[in-house]
Amino acid sequence: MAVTVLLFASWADAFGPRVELDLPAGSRVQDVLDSLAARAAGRTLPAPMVAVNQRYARPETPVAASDEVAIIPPVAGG
Amino acid sequence: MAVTVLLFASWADAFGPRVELDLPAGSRVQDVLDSLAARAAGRTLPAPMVAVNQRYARPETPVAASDEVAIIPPVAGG
Amino acid sequence: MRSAIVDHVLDPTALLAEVASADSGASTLFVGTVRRVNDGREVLGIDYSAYTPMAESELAAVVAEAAERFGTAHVVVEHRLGTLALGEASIVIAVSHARRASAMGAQKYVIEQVKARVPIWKREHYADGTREWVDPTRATPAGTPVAGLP
Amino acid sequence: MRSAIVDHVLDPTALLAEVASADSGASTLFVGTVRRVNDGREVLGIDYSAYTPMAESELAAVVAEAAERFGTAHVVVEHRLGTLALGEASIVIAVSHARRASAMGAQKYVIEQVKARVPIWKREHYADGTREWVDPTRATPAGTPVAGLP
Repeated sequence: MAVTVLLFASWADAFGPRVELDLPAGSRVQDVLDSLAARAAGRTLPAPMVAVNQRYARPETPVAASDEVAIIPPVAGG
Repeated sequence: MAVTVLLFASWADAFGPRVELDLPAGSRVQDVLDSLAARAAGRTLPAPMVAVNQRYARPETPVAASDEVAIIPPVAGG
Repeated sequence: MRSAIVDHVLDPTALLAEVASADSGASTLFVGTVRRVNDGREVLGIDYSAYTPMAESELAAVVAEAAERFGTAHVVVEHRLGTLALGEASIVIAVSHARRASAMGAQKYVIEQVKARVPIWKREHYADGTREWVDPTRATPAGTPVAGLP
Repeated sequence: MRSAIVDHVLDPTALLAEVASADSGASTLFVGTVRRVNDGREVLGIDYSAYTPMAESELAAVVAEAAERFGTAHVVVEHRLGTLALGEASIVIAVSHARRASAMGAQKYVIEQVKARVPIWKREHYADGTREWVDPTRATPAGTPVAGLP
């Protein structure tokens, strides 16, 4: 399935603000991270959180093609 | 010696804003309080702090005729 | 740093501007106001009075202590005296600091110390027509004096 | 209560007025500003960006939690995005409450939660011409990435 991933801050600098990943059905948040790591080619980036449909998700949270998945690098608001 | 005592809030309502006390030489803050208590005639007033020359003083602090003595009822600023 | 006992309407915005600094990452403002209900009684207004010269020196000491303890010169406090209506400000505390925790700590230090030791008193006017000096040391309901003369 | 992610200059005075209430005895304002030095480097300005729809919902959740935990509806927060100059405000938090401890507690809760979970990022511009995303989880000096991909 095609999953659209939004990226921000240092992760957007590295991958662009939006990436389409081709993942097997039944994939989880951890699979999204692993897939991006495979593309990272030695770059060091801060460990992110992941949001699914604008809520923080856990590594084992399932991901569907219709979900809005976002990579959330360490936040620095305020 | 004559000692001038300034009073505030509930104590000023009871005694007026200023009282002259006639105290023996060598008197202390506690003697000022005892002298006022003797005039209180059964009134109930909140226990005060005492300032001598605009600084908080203890019961054993000596009082001189030239001192500015003040009765400080419980403060409620802010 | 600066502190003052004043008899005019307070201007929180001016105090916030007074502590502004490009070296500060956080500014805080505390505004104490006359509130409608105290100890279950309806309040119409408050008279604030002070032992003014000592209140000025104690307030200055509190500000200097806060500046020293929390490491910032940007501490400004004004306390108003006189008759205040509902919602009017009696005290404004402005602090700025490089770090937010210190700004908030200094603010808390100032208000707690003011309430503990600066010789200012307030007499509340109640909707039932009575007036009473507020005694924060008294745990019992207003109107029941419990402390006798020493 | 109210929260917003905005792209215009913040107005602390307006937010303070927004939380004013005759039932409140204390109002607090927290203003986060761009400061000159961070981690020993001279800062000229900061770009703030966000995952805006999620930042809006997280900020609204933080405000609702603060209102619930501290018992006041008078909580208003605005966070600004875009390029901010030295001294400009990035966030304003206004709270009022009957009691000062709760007003200060709600203020602290909001800023801590914003910094922990609202998806907003800042990129600092330094006097040496470089720009860098700020990573509060990184304990080492800026410029030394330590966390690899998962």
